[in-house]
Formats: sequence, C-alpha cells, structure tokens
Amino acid sequence: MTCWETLQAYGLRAIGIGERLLPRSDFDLCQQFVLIGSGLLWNLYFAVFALFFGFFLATAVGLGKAARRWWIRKPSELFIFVFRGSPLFIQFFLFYEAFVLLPKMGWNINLGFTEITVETRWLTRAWLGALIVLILNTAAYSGEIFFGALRSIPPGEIEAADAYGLSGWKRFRRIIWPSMLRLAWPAYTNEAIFMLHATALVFFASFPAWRQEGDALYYATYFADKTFNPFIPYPIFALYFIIITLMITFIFGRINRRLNRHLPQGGRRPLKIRPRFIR
Amino acid sequence: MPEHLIKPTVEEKPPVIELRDLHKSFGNLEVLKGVDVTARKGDVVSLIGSSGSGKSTLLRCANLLENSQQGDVIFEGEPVKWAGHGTNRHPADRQQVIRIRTNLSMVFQQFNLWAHMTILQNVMEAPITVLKEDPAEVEERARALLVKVGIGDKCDAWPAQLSGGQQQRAAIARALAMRPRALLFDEPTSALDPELEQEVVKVIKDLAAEGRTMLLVTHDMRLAADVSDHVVFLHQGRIGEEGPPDQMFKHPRTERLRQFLSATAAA
Amino acid sequence: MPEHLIKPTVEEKPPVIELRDLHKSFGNLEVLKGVDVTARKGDVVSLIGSSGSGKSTLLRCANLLENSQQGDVIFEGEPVKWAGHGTNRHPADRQQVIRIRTNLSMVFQQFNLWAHMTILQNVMEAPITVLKEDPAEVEERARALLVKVGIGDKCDAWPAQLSGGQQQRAAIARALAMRPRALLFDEPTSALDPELEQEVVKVIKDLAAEGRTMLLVTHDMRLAADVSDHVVFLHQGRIGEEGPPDQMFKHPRTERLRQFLSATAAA
Amino acid sequence: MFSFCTDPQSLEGAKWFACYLTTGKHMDFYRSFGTVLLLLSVTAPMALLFGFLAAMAARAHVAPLRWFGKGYMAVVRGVPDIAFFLFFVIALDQAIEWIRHRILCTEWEGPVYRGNDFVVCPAAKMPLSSAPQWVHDAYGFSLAVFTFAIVFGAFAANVLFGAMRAVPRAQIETAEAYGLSRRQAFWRIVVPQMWVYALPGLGNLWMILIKATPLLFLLGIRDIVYYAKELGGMKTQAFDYPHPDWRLWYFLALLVFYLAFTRASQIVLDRLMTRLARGQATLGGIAGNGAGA
Amino acid sequence: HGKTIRMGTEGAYPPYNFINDAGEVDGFERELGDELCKRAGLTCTWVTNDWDSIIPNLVSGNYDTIIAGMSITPERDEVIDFTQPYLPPDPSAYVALSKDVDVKNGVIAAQTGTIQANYVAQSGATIVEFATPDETVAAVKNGEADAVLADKSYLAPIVAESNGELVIVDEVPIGGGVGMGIRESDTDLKEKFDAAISSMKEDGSLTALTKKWFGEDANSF
Ligand SMILES: Nc1ncnc2c1ncn2[C@@H]1O[C@H](COP(=O)(O)OP(=O)(O)OP(=O)(O)O)[C@@H](O)[C@H]1O
Ligand SMILES: Nc1ncnc2c1ncn2[C@@H]1O[C@H](COP(=O)(O)OP(=O)(O)OP(=O)(O)O)[C@@H](O)[C@H]1O
Ligand SMILES: [Mg+2]
Ligand SMILES: [Mg+2]
Repeated sequence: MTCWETLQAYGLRAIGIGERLLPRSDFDLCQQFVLIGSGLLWNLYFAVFALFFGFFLATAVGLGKAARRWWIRKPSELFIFVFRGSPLFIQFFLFYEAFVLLPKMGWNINLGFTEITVETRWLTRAWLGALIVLILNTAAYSGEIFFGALRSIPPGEIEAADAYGLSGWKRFRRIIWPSMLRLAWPAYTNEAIFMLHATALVFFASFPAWRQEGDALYYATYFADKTFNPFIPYPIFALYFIIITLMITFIFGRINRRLNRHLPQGGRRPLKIRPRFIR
Repeated sequence: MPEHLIKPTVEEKPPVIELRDLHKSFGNLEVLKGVDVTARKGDVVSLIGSSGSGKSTLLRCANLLENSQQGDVIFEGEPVKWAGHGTNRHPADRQQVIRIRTNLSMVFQQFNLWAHMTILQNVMEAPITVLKEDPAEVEERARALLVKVGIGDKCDAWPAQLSGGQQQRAAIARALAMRPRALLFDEPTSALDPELEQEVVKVIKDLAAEGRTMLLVTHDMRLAADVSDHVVFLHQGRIGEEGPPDQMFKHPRTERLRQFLSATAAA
Repeated sequence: MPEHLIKPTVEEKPPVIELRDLHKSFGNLEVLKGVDVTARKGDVVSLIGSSGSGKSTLLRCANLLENSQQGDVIFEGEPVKWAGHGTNRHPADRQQVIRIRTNLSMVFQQFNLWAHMTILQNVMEAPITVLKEDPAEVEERARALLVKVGIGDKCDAWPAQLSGGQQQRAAIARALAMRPRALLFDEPTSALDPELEQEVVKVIKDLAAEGRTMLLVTHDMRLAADVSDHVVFLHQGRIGEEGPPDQMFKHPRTERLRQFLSATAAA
Repeated sequence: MFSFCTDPQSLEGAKWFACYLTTGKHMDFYRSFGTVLLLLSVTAPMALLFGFLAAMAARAHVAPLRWFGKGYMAVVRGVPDIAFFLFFVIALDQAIEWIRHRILCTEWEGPVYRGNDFVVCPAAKMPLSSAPQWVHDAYGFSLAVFTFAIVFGAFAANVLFGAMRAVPRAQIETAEAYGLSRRQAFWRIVVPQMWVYALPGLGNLWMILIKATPLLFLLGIRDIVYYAKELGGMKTQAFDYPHPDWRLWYFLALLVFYLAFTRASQIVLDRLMTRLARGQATLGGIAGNGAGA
Repeated sequence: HGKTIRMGTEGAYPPYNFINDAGEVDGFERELGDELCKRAGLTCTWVTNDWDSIIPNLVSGNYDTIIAGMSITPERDEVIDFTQPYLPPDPSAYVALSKDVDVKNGVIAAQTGTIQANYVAQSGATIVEFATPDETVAAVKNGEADAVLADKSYLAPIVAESNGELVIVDEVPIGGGVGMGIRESDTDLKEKFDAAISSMKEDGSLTALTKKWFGEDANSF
C-alpha cells in the first residue's frame, strides 16, 4: 500500500469511515502516522467541546465561589473541591459505573420538523459520557482559576467602578470580566493544554472503545502492542501532541496579547500561572 | 469677613452630603474619631490636614467604599441604611448605595483608571452603562471634556502610556462626564503644574456655579483658599477647626492650625 | 540678583550630572528632542514644565532606567558607554551602570516601595546589599532617617498600609540612606502637606550644604524657587528657558515661561 | 493476622471482613499509601529545583541557555504525561545501562543492540541481576522519582517563569536604580516577591502531582490504584476470600483518601498564602470587593 | 553461577498467575516456574509488570523471561523467542446472558490488545474493548455487550459461580500453545528451560499441575 492509499483507507478510521479492519502485519511508519493522526480527531473533539462548554460553566462556578451569599458560594466550593480533589480517572470510573446503572431508555423529542431520540445508553459511550465528565472537570479547574483571577484584579479599578455606580451584571461585564480574563489567561492556556492531554485518558483507562474506534493513544498502544516497540508509536503520539500544544500556545498567546494590549510592552504581567497535569 | 454675610447663605441651601459623628478604625488604629462634615448645595468644602490624618479615608467613607463603624452618612437628606454592628457594619440596601453613587463622582488619589480601556472609553463607560445615555452623545461630550482638561490628543492612548498629570486629568474628566450632583476630589492637583491647576480651579468654580456640591481634599492651601466656601481642618481623627476660608487662613483660632499654616506662609 | 555673584561659583564646581543633547522617543512620540542639563557638585537643579513635557522621562534617562536614543549621559566626568544604535541603544557596561547608580539615588513619582518588605527593611536594603555596610549601623541610621521624615512609628508597617504622604516620606528616607553623591527627586512633595514640605525643603538644603547634587522635578514653583541654584524649564521636549531661580521666576525672558508662571502668580 | 483467620471458608460477617481486610495483600495496599507519600515528598522538592533552574535558564541572557530552558518547557509540557511514562522510563533505563556499558565493559564483544534486543554486559546492568529485590525496587523508585521530577519540573518552570515576570517592573527598576546588580535584584526582589504569584500555580501543581501518582504503575511501582484494582476485581473460588466485583467500593475509598489529602494540602497552602501575601496589596487582600454576583 | 533469573509475569490473570491474598505471585505459572527453575538449577525471583509493556521490558533486559499465560503467536515470535509450549492451545469461549446470542453480528466485549480482540474485529461482530478482563464480564452483565470473548480457562470459573446468570455460548480455537518468552539473544537460557519443560512433560508432573489448576477436563500434555 502506498502512503496515499493508507491515508485514504485509514485517515478517518477513528470515526468509522474507511477500512473496517486495522492493519495487522507489516506495519510501516506511514500507517502509524495516519492511524494515530486519525485518532487525534477524538482528542480534538473532546478538548474543543469540553473547553467550550466548560468555559461558561467555569465562569458561573468561579463567580459562585466568590459570591457573598452562602447558598451560592457553598455549592460552587463543593463542586470545585470534589472535581479538583480527585483524579480524573476515578471520576471517569465512577461516572461510567453510574451511567451504566441508569435504565436504558429512549425519549422522542419532537422538534416540529423532525423527531430525535435521546437515549440514556449514549451516556455510556465516550462521545457523550466522557465529554460530560471532561466538561465538569475542566469547569472545576477553570472555575478555580477564574476565582483566583477575580481576587487579583487591582482593587482600585473595582472601587472606581463602585464609585461610578456600576453594579451587578454591568460591573461584571464591563470592568471585572475583561480584567479577570486577562489575569486568568496564562493559567487558562495551561488548562486548555491539560484538557487536551486529559483526553488521552478517555479510552486508556475508562470508557470502552467501539469497533476499534479510539483516540490517538488507543492506536499508539495498538501499534506498541503489535510491534512490541514502544519507541516508535509513542514518540509519534507525543509529536502530534507537541504540535497541537504549540498551536494552542500560539492561538491563546495571540488572544493574550490582545487582552494585554493596554500595557506597555515589556511590562506585560502574565499573572498567576496555574497549570495542571493529569487530574 | 463679616459674619452676617455668610450665615443666611448657608442656611437657605439644602445639605447634600452630611457626615455625622463618623468613626472608622483599621484594626487597632482609630483613624476617624467622630467627624461631622456638611456640604450644602453648590458649596465647595475643603478638607485639609497633615498627612495620615484620615482625609482620604473620610472621602472613601462618604462614598461608602469604606464601611465606617459608627455615625451616619446622609446624602440629599436620605440617610444610608446600615446592617450589622461595629467592624461588621455595612450598608443594608445595595440599590440605595448604587443610587447614591450615581449622583456622587469621585476622583481618586491614585486615579484608578481602568487599565483595559482607552482614555476615551474610560470617560464614556459610566454614562453609557450606568446612566444609559446615548453613546454618540456621550462620546461627543467625552471628547469635549478631554479637550477641556488638555488631553484631547490622548483619547486613544492606554492609561499606562500617560504621564502622572495626564492620568490625573483623565480621572477628572471621567468624574465630570457623569454630571453628578456632588463630587469628591482626593488631591486633584497633586500631579498638575500651576497652569493646569488654574484650569482645575476654574472647572471647580464653574461646577459650583452650576449648583454642584464638592468635597475636596488638598495639600495646597492656595487651592483651598481659592475655591472653598468652607474649610475643615482634620487633626488626629477629629475636626481641629473649621470655618470660611478667609477666617481659617487669615485668623486661625487654634494653635495647631496656626502652626500647620505657618509652613505655607514661611515658604 | 547680580550676575557676577553667580558666575564664578558655578565655574569652580565640577559637574556631577551632565546630559548632552538627549533624545528619547516612545514609538512615534518624540518626548525629548535634544536636551542639555548640567548639575554641578552641591547644586540643586530644578526641572519645571507642563504635564507631559518629559520631566519624569528625563530623570529616568539620567538614571539609565530608560535608554535614550541619542546624546550623552555623563556622571562625574565619566560618559556612559553605549552599544547599539537608535531604539536599540543600550549601555555597554553593566558594571559602569551599577557604579553610577550606587552614587545616584532616585525618589520615584509613584514611590515604588518594595511591597514585600516593611518600611524599615525598605530603607535598609540597598545600603546592606549594595554598599555592604554593617547591618546594625545601617539599622540605626535608617531608624533615625524615618524619625526625621516623621514616620518613626511606621517602621514595621507594610507599604500598602501607609497613606500617600507616608509612602512618599518612606521613599525619601530610602534614597537618603544610600548617602549618594547625587539624588534625583521626581515630585518629592506631591503628596505632602505644607508642613512636611517645609521639612523636605530643609532636608534638601542640608544635603546641598553637604555637597550633594540634586535634580528635582516639581510642579511647586515655590519649592523650586526656594531650593534651586538653577532652574530648567522644559517645553515640548526642548529647554524653553533656564537660569538662576530669581531671574527665571522674577524676570522670565520667554513668553512661554511667563505664561506658565502667570498661573502661579494668579493664584 | 487474627488467630481465627486460618480457615477463611468458615468465616461469616464481621469476622470475615476482619480477616479479609487484614490479608497480606491488604497490608501491602496500606503500605502503598506510604510509598505514594514518600514519592510525593521526594519528587516535589526535586521538581521545584528542576523548575527553578529551568526558569532561570529561560531568563538567562546567554542565548543557548535560554533556548534550553524554553525548549525544555515547551517539549515536556507538550507531551501528555502518560505517553511520557510509557516510553521515557525504558529509554532512560537503557541510556543509563548503555553509559555504564561503555565505561565498565570496554573488552565486551558484540553489539549492544541485537535485532530487537538490548543487551549490555552483566556488570553494566542496573542494578546487577544478583542484587537483592529491594535494590531493584529502590532503583525503580528512583527512576520514577526522576521521571516525575522531569515532567513536573517543566510545569514548575513555567509557573516560576510566569511568576518572575509577574513581579511589577517598577519594583525591579527601583532596585536597579539603587545600584543592585541584576543578580542582586533577582535574589533580593524578584525571588521574594514571586512566591505570591507562584504559590497558587505551585499549589495547583502539587494537587496535580498528588493525583498523578496512579501513573506510578506504568513505571512498575505498585501504588494504591494498582492495589485497589487488584483487590476490588472479582474473586473466584480460587481465592481464599472470593467476592464479586467490588472495585466501586475500593475506588470510593481512594476518592475519600484523595479528597482528604487535597483538602489538607489546601489548608496548608492557604495558610502559606496568607503569610506570603502580607503587605503585598493585590492578592485577595480586598477580596470582599472582588466578588461579583 | 551466581546469576539470578528474573521471571516476569503480569500477576492479574487467574488462574495462570495472580497476586494471592498474602500479596505474593501465585497461580499455575508460579508453581510451574519454580519447578522449572529447580530442574534447570537456576535461582529465580519473580517480578510483575504491566501487560502492555511486558515484551519491551523483556527486550530491554529488565527481566529474563516472560511467564504470563502468553500464547505463542507469529508476531510475538518475531520479536522474542518462545520455549516449547507448556500448555496446549486453550480454546476461547463466548459467554453471554443467554444461549441464543448472535456472536457473529452482535456486540462482543474483549480486552484491549488480546488475541481475542483481534479475532472479534475480524469476525464481523461489533467489538467493544475494555482495559481489563473484569470490565468485559461486567459489560455483559449490565447489558453493554451481548457477549464476551476470552480464554475459556479464565471464564469457566466465573460462569460456574454465577448461579446460572452467565452461560458459555460457543468455543473457538484461537492462538497457539502457551510458552515462556525469552530474549532472542538468550539461547542458552531457552535451552535450559526447554529441557526442563521436556522433563516435566515426560514424568507427568506437568499434567498433574495442569489438572490441579485448570480442572480435571482441561487439555494438557
Ligand atoms: N488599609 C489600611 N490598613 C491599615 N492602616 C491604614 C490603611 N489605610 C490607611 N491606613 C492608615 O490610616 C491613616 C489615614 O490614612 P489616609 O489615607 O486617610 O490619610 P490621608 O489623610 O489621606 O493622608 P495623605 O495626605 O498622606 O494621603 C494613616 O495613618 C494610614 O497609615
Ligand atoms: N511608556 C510610554 N509609552 C508611550 N508614551 C509614553 C510612555 N511613557 C510616557 N509617555 C509619554 O511621554 C510624555 C512624557 O511623559 P513624562 O512621564 O515624562 O511626563 P512628565 O513631564 O513627567 O509629566 P507629569 O508632570 O504629568 O508627570 C507624555 O506625553 C506621555 O504620554
Ligand atoms: Mg490620602
Ligand atoms: Mg512625571
């Protein structure tokens, strides 16, 4: 098989398009690059959606933790504590166990023009179940980051807002949120990187892979398992992740520069870095 | 100055900012030990006193940025409602606090410009979001104000790119853009040269003529003498002496004020 | 003042700080357009000028905190060695820079006290680490200095707990603790009341009598008139006029300076 | 453990559990908590040291040093930890043995790589195959610590680098204006002030390190998660204490352990933060005002 | 000579090998390995290693043999050498909740990276892969998968103890016999173990051992 044919056969294998059977002998570098790369689609899917939905939840949780009223603050604190305080794979395990126990049901939802069926069974599938866990997890971590950023906003600026009668949502939207985002951004960049890395745990330790459709690590392990040589597939896997990480760093760096455009060059203050590793 | 000329004027004007028996401590340090200050409509009241005597703290209490531990803050006849006691005392009604602040602008000693907005945006922010005024109209007014304080060319600069005096003027413009009924100035001319100081004096006099009320903290006795209707000398957390500027500066009654002022005269 | 009284004094004293044809831009904004300033041993040279005219920038260039793009900085006859050109120009010899700075203390417009040290530690830091003096001795001197500027009771407070004026005095004490041959003051009295200002005037005069050289940025014309041997009026990045204070303040030669000063007189 | 445990088949209820929970394997399980704590207490300072050195390198004025520091951060941070542990330790082990082989076995015939095999002379093996088991364990443990330190060092470096830059310019400028050299300004101003900015990040890193310990098994060390899986898995009659799939309970126990441990760490970190933040105005000092909502 | 042979095993695959309640390696292969070492005159110690990296670690010399219920397959044989098998091919079994499950087209659970997973992927059924064998069985019990495919010797006791909940649906022969894995360059060691296995086969002790651990009707030499 030429490399081009390999790409056609396996480029989208991770999402079920292309050759049904994985290569099983005469492994070449091209196959490893293509399949591991196709698995990357899953990692990207999880990372992008978890970060997107997690961002909103995180803002709410971060604000909640900073709230004055205890009945808003306590639940947020508890949420952050539980999800930051335990390893991700235990969260995956417990959620999977819980999802499996749910009765297998389907609901028909009528959207007027079309009808869709929502099934609880989907919760045991990685694409939904793992995504939910990842969203909750990143929301807790980012929530803590945002909370920290809230506390380091220059008090003078908030005082000035108070003094001019800005309050509630307006004060938040116009004064606090931009500053919070700016202060939190370096740490949030790290969070994005870690979210990406955490996606490798989905199939590795918790959710089952269907029809041999898995993420990049799944295929890397597959090859390591077949060739008994860890020194090729894992570095390929690492290389892909380094590239994506650099891309994230670049994009987030661009945004960071925009958020910091009001500070004289050289004096930029990338405050509070709160990176994270596996959870 | 003949007493009979002042008395009637003072009495017919309604009080706008009233502080009654205000107490404030930081931990063990009692900064304000029962202070009464009244500013009537259209009046300029200056606070003078040595460094650390609690002038900034007093302004911050008037604006409810700092919670006083005892005493009343009354704005346009409406006393602030309190909840809690002692160090735990805080305003009970957030809506009231917001309403008061909308009509009461402050220029901070450290300026506190919003670092993530340009100068123009800093000035336009509160009128648009708080007062819900028309953006186009606000922008026009904001630009005019910035020109008036002499930094019309810095509209699109970030606060961090301005010199000290430029920042201070931006802060003044921001306060004026709200067209508040009362203003609190914390050393509004500390970073300004004499020329600009004169501009500010003019601005303050114009505002007073429009019927706006002002509380002014300053170290500059000439400024105080120039613009005030009433001067309050703070000393060790209490009012050392107060009165109309002419009397205060020309015929101080207490030894302490005389000593304080002698420094100015000596220069 | 009769000319013949000043000339000879000026000539016999060696120059300590010399700035020659200094140029400095921020991006497109040319702030200094060729400025010459000389301060001789024991002299107090005041820089006056409107806000944003580049006074702070000039001091920062003298201290090599800001890299000028053109011109010379000469300290005690020793010109700073430069590397690179244009916006890329920077001092070539770090040792030289450190040597110069050790003998040249600065009081910043924003004070810049070190936030993680108490006031006393702030004052003791440089003499101990840079000059390697005996800690016990330095502490004694530091306490004495803090008492002298009137905040002897705040030795163990953190900078954030001080009022504006208290911070400024701490910053002055810190500069004095180095016993430098020259001092740069950026508006050292902006947050001080008249009494304290008089104290500072006394300090400056004492220092001058000890033979220390000072460059002083101020908005307070009385301060400038009071302490300076020489006054420089900065205008739009150039020297508008310069001369001894009596001549400058009593008989300004340029229209621009006359206008600038008229504001002070008017008050 | 207990005298009545000799015949597990006959036991019931509480006694059964008493015996079950005190089997040798459970004892190993309890001991593995110690292993984890030991790993943490050794790794954390080492990672901090690596991080500090790398952060300093990244700030250096010598270009190659700077590239090294930044490269280390970028590459190691880019690789998911699992991938790192899946091949790095083997590579590290081989590298050590290869170097020893070069030094110790100069007269050894034949290549080191033979087809798929990596063969060094017996004297170069690390540790020697005749060494007692505890030496093997200690060596494995050291490799694990070193690997963890390298990985976490990169993150610590990133945190410290950011914290060093977060110290306000004016503070450093002032130090320089007073004649402190770059080095002095770094040690006297930047390092003391940076902790306030670094501590939240480092604290977070510590939390993550705690939660990364399950990866130990990938490095051949039996940690608490390994034992929880082992003990919790379904046990047929081939075992003395057969039971169905009890992983849920073991994992819940781990959850409690992790939550308690992170909680305790958080309390200590908060205390530390309060101490450090003394005087430095911004952080949380005026928290009451910071709150929105 | 003084060299200690390090025996690598997984310790998580009863009854082949597992960690017993005392925390030691136990099982059929423990007994077998100790006996083989005795016969070959070697000193042996036991090491456990994760299944995923069990071959790379052998190859890079962290232990000297793999004795972990490893089927002899051509792919593995390319990388390492095997002794002669000490167990005949063990059939794999499909286990489900009822007899009438369609194992050709249904959803079949298997452990990631096993020969069974390979087999299911090729069989046309929908494969669900889990990280551990426990999870594959759990998936059948909770309805995630229709059936599980694994070594019969692993599944048999589970089925026996399930009170009729689980049943064996079908058996398929996959894989070769089970042997010890040894580095290709280590021919000397391979010969010693081959000889020891032969001697155990001859005197019937291997058969006895097999019956002890896998039941009377297990295949054996
Ligand atoms: N957050 C704080 N914690 C402790 N003490 C404080 C705090 N803020 C102010 N103080 C103390 O309160 C006193 C009054 O401070 P304030 O800022 O009101 O003085 P001020 O009159 O405005 O002085 P200045 O003219 O120097 O600005 C000072 O002694 C100061 O040290
Ligand atoms: N970092 C910077 N980037 C861009 N422009 C700057 C920067 N710093 C200063 N400027 C500009 O340079 C000019 C001179 O600033 P400088 O601070 O020297 O003024 P100054 O004479 O000290 O004024 P003041 O009396 O108000 O303190 C100002 O117009 C200011 O806007
Ligand atoms: Mg003040
Ligand atoms: Mg200035």
